[in-house]
Amino acid sequence: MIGTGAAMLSDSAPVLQPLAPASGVFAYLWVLLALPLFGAAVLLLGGRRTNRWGPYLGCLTVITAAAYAIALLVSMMALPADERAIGQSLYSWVAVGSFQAEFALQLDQLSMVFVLLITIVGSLIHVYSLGYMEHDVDRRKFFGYLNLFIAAMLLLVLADNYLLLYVGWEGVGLASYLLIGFWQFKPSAAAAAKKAFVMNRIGDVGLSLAIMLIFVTFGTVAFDSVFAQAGQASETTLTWIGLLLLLAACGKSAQFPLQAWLLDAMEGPTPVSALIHAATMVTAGVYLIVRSGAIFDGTAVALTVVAIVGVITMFLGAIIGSAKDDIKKALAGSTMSQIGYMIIAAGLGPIGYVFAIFHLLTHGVFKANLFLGAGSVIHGMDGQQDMRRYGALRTAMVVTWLTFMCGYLAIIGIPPFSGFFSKDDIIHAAFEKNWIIGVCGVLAAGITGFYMTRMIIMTFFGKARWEDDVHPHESKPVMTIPLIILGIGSLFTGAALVYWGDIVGWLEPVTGLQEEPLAIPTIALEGITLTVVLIGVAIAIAKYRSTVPVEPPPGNLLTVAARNSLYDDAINDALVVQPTYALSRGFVTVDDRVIDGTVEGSASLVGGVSRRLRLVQTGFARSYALLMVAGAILVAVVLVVVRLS
Amino acid sequence: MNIPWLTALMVLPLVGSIITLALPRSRPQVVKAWALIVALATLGLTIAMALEFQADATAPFQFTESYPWIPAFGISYSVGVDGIGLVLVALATVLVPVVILAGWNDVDDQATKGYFALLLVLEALMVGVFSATDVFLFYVFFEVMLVPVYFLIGRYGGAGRTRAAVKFLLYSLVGGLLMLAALIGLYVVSAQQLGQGTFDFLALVGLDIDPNMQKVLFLGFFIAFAIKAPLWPFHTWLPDAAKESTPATAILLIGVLDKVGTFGMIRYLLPIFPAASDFYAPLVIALAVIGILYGALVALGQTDMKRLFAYSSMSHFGFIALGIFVFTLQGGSGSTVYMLAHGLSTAAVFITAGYLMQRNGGSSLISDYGGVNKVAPVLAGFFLFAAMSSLALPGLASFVGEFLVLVGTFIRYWWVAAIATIGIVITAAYALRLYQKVATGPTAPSLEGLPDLTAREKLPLAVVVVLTLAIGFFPGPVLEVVNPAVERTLEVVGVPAPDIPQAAPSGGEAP
Amino acid sequence: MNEMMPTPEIDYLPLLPMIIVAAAAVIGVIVEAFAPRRARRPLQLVLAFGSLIGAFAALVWQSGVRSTEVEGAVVIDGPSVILQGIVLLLAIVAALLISERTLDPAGDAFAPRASALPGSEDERQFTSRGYLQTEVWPLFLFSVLGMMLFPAANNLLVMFVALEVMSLPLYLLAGMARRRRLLSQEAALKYFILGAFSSAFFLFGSALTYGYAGTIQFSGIAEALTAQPGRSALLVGGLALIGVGMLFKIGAVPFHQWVPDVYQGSPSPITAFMAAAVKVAAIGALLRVLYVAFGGIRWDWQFMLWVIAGLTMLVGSIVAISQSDIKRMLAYSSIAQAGFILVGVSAASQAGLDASLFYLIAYGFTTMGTFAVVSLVRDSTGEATKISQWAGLGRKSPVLATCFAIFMLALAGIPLTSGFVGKFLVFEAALAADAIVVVLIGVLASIIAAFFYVRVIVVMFFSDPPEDGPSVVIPSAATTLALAISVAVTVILGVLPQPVLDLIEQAGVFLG
Amino acid sequence: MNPESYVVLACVLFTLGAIGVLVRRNAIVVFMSIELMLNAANLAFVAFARMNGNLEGQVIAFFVMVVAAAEVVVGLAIIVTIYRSRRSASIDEPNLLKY
Repeated sequence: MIGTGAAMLSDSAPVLQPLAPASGVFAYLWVLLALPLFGAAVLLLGGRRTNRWGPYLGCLTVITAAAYAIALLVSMMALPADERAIGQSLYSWVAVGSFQAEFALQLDQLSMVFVLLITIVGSLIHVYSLGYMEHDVDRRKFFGYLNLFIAAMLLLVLADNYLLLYVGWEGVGLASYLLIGFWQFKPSAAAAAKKAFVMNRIGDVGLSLAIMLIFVTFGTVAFDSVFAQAGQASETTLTWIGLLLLLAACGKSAQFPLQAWLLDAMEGPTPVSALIHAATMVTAGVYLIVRSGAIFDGTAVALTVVAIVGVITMFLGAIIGSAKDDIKKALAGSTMSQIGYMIIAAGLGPIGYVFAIFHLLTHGVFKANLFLGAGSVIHGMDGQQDMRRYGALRTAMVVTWLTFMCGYLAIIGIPPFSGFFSKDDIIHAAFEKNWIIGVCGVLAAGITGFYMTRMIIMTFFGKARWEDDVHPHESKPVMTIPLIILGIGSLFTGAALVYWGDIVGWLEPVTGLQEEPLAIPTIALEGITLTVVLIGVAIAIAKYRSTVPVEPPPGNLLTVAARNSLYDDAINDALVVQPTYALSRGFVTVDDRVIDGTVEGSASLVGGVSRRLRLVQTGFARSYALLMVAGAILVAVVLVVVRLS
Repeated sequence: MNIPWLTALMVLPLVGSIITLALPRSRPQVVKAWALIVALATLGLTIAMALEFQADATAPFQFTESYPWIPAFGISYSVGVDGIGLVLVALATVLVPVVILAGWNDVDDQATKGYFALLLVLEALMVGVFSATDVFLFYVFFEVMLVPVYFLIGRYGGAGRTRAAVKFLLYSLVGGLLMLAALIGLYVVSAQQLGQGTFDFLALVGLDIDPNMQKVLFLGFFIAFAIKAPLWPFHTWLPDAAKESTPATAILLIGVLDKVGTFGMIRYLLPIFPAASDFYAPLVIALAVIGILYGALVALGQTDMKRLFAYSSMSHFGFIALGIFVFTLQGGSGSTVYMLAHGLSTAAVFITAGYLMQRNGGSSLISDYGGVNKVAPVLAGFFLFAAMSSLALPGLASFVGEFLVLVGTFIRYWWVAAIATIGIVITAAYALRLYQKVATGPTAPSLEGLPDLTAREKLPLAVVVVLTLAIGFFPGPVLEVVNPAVERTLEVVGVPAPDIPQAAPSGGEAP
Repeated sequence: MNEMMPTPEIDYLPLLPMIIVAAAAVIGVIVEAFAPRRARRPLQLVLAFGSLIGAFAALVWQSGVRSTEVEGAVVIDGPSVILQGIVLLLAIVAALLISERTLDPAGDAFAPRASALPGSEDERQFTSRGYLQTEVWPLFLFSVLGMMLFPAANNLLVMFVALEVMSLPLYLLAGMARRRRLLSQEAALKYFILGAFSSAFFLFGSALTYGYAGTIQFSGIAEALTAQPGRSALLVGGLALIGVGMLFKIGAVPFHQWVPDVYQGSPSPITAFMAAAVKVAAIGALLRVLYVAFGGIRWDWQFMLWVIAGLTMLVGSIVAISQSDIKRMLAYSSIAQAGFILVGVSAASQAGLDASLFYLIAYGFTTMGTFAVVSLVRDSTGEATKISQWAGLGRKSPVLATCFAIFMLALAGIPLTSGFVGKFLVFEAALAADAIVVVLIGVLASIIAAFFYVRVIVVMFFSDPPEDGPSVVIPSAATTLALAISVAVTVILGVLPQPVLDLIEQAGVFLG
Repeated sequence: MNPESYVVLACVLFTLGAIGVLVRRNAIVVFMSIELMLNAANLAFVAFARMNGNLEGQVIAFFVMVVAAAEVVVGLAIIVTIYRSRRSASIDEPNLLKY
């Protein structure tokens, strides 16, 4: 597909829609940010006195935001398609010479869907957390952090320039850091939090360099004017920008090679994993790429790399997901894999952008569903996360089971569940662009079928392998109701977005879309994909129908590798961490011995000279006289020398 | 402007400290209260002055005063501030009350008087050094400041204080005397060119100095400044000084005094020695970048909090110097904002570290801490904020500075910016490593039942936090003040900035 | 060669200051001879202070005069007036220190009978009877006379005589310390032997110069330089040997070795007087010889002075670092300071002259102050001169310690002290004469010097006082006044040097 | 006889005196060597006076003798006290002040 870039450029450059001034209901766009921010401020600064009602305030702010978001959606749909992009400039933020970054919000169709995802799923997870975190002493803080996250995430998707996006970008990073390490007294949690932040920082290097390059190239960092000029820039420049943005995306979205932090991030409370590490934050990378579509359109190379990264991660995640016994880690693996799909879609160019977002939305729903289900299970199993200790839970927790099944069917893509529509579109688009990617997509779908089925069987079917004093029970309504809603969501989102919401048409003004005659009939492709998935399911059933050993069996080389997350930690350690610390130790020594040593050394040298020199002062008057004579001669000699020269 | 603002800003704390000495030694609380009042009064005066400042004025300096001092050598007592000076004066006058409040119990009652008196003297001198417009006067403040700091470290510091104090003083004197030589050289040159020699800043800027002479004199000044704002490899005094001095001293030393170095670079080196600045820029940039990475890496390997902060400061000073010597508006303004931000973040880290140490037998060894978050969440929270502000989290003051510096650098040497940007990863690594070891995990036995912050302790931190956030989200006022000054400086240097395409009229303007 | 020598015309008024001092000295001798013991001290005090103050008054009164007197043997010009003024002021301060008698329980700083055997029975006798050695005063006054004449001499003979009149009394005074007699006598012996040795050099140098120029008048020598370039062997030899004689008195390396021993051994008031006043007189004389007599060949001696100055600054500073005795450390410090002054002299320009004069004022008073403080820190055996004994002085008597700290900072050349302005001036003069290397050496030396100046502050302020540490004696009004004057001058010259600079500028040039 | 040779002689005497100061231990002898140097100077002055054909040199000689005498008084006084307290006139003996 390399080389087709130029061609794509011609017919697929997204129609740039002018930003309409924020009026009417949009005039209060900033409130969307202010609400959760206010919640966070009150909860975090308020201290203990807010302990009692704090959590409810936390939910309230987000729910209100969600309501407002829906209001926005409604009034946006009322507008004609090319006037749906709203801009609201609050004030000039960083202005130095030609570098001008406004604190300005932009709400267009793309941001809109994200706002909805964030606020609605966010609300559900907040409510769910009321139950899940009921007995935690620091409940208030938890909701404070969640609100902080929502605010930052909204800023990320509402920013109208890259610098402001960067603020949201690191803001969600901070929130994620705080929430992964929420149980800080657990060293593993603290370590995981740090790991997540630092690895994200590597991505941030990409983002900040990208911003600088964008500024130097276009003289601005505001989306609209950057995209307006994207055409003028040379392909090399655009490629560089694209690759830097991809680096950023890899960090945030746990894509290869920066994927290692996501599995550790499961140290955080399950609602966090659901909201941040499944539904919203980790998909920010996809948002970044799609948002910068205008830039990627100009660089086939970058797009190819994006697609390749997606493919690699898709398989990595799937393989890891297939071997993990910890239910959350298995789900995390699947998240990586699913985001891999989205990145692939984004890597396909305009044809894929829409499907990337589409899959992002459905995935946001059903993965949240799955995680909350897992959370409900863990809750019922007194914190046990090892699936080998589960089994036969379908009787014990019916609601959880049923909703979980919705999520399951959605993710493996059984029609009419939502995953079917979105994933299928991606695979389809892939075949349009490059059949290899398409095949990969199909295979990964098969693996998805495998590991999800494995999870279902190990958790809900077969014999009970519970530890003795565990008495699984269904969770409270406060937790199950969100589950039910999300379950229904998993069922309908896809269909709704396609048939009723016309997601494609909705996003087209932002992403642009290139209609091409389909080479292969859709129905055939869907058939193939389904069969592959079912094969995966079958294998899983075959493998796990019989009893599941409580102790993991030795397993083959691949399994062992997968259990160790394909040794990503070991590799990072060997390639980056250890060398860095070695360098650090080396420099510390250099600093003490060489640099400071030189300083101290010169001082002691003078001291030594001094101690020698004072011995000349023998105390004998005659030696003094001798020196005087010598001095006299010296003086005379110097005088003569000067006189002769 | 007939009100002698700046002189007042110097006289007030000076008189205050003299009165402090007159107060009874037996009543330390009175002494502290008095010192705080003086500092607050000074701060109020500064605010009043700042409000009078016209950002768009055409005159290079405002609030100027000038009286002949040693006419025989064209030396005069001339003060005045431009945007850069104003920002730094403000920083100084803000931090002094903060550290007085934070260092309320730093020293035992016997020493209280001398300690706070010295702090006030230092404040006066800091105002002076940033507002002098006569180079000789600047030098005088530059050197005299050493004395109170020397006593603050050597008398009130930790176990190795004497050694650290002497090291600090000698290091600084090395720079100071080289600078003196260069200063005199400059005077001789001015005498040759103008007939009557002068030390007046603007007159010296007007000189047309032979490039080779510039290169020589430049070094004299530069080494002095490079030692003050420790650039690699002139930095080894800083870790010792930081480790041994009390938090208040450390904050004023690293947060404000060391800024004299970078301030001197942008105020004196660039305009007076444009050719030499251009000539040495690659060298300085190299040192700066080395400093950024080296400092961060060494910080990563530290076992002592305060030493860690010292090295991280060194890394940040690298950024500041970098921004100054790329000769771009973004770089210069960024550096100035960064000076301000770094002052605040230094205050945050050292205040929190000081509180921790007070609660743990004065140990600054990282290994003596752990799980603070569980016993003192508020303290830990501030500590985390300090870490975030030193790793330049977007939305905080340091981010504005750091990013502008990087942009300014990228405009001229994209690859230098690329290398420097690696620093932000290492910074995150050491900052969070520190927080992880100190605040998280199981609580260290010695810290069980550790009391959390009192209101008196929270207040100064709150001030710092608010300012950090305010500048992070609303840097506008600061930038408006700073930009013209930087522009003026760059005009003198005359190195054309690489041209950036003008932003296309963004499609979003409302019809 | 005619049989009738014309009687010289002498205008005595401009010489009045010297005449007053000389008369007072002579009367002092008579007083020693005839006045009853009880009456001697008061009389001597009256004589000394009266004459010194009177001389200073006369000097101010006559300060306008610019002339050469006594057939051109003595010259009264701006620099000489300034120098005489400095000498007189320093002498007054020194006299205050000498007159101090409350510090030592046994009496003043001088041995009751210098001739008595140390530790012998009769010494104890004299001590117990509370004898005081009032011969000190006339000797002191004679020395002052010499110092006034030294920089005013206008030919080599008068200069030689002045040199001796200045030195001989000091040889004796050096040996009169009440405590540590043996050290004191040793100091006297070394000072005398080496001093005489050096003046022999000076004299022979004068002879050679006379041989070269055919005259000993400085003006004549200057003319000879322009008139007849040849016979340079005599000239070089003469200049070199005269230089040796001068540099010895200044204490420049390598003619410095007497300084530490003598300063340490002598009674502190005398040390203060020597360290401050002798340097003023000697530098003054050196300036006159070089600028007036040998100004024609400044390119020859300038380089020589650069070498000497560099050596002096470095050796003085370096060796001082490893000293453990405060007086000895101050001695080395004074050597280093002499080096800095020589940097000014070597500029061979008006700026150099002015700088040297200012530096002399600054240095002189600061040095006085330091030794005044030294004389106050005592234990049972007399002055406690081990630096280690000074630990924690800042806690025990903050005022005194602060004074000393100020002196140290001044000597280290920290701004707002006289020392800084002095350094600034000499460096400025040197750089104007393109002596960059020397200035850099000076910078290096200052850094090294800073180390030991600062170390004293460390000991005084940053370390805790030992149990059996020395006590600070509460001084009488005399020493207090001396100390106050020194501090005042040190600070004022640092903060507001302009008036003094004006004074020096008005003084203007040497009268050829 | 040629006055120049007197000058040479004076130089020789001066050198001898200087060497004497350096090599002899007894304070008195050292002191006498110094006197020798002074008189060498005198001789030189007189010789030069003759060569230059003016009286100054001879006048100086008289002055120098007086000064030398005064020096003797002071010098001997000091040496005698030292001798009394140490029972020796060696100038290497008093060696307490050093380094």
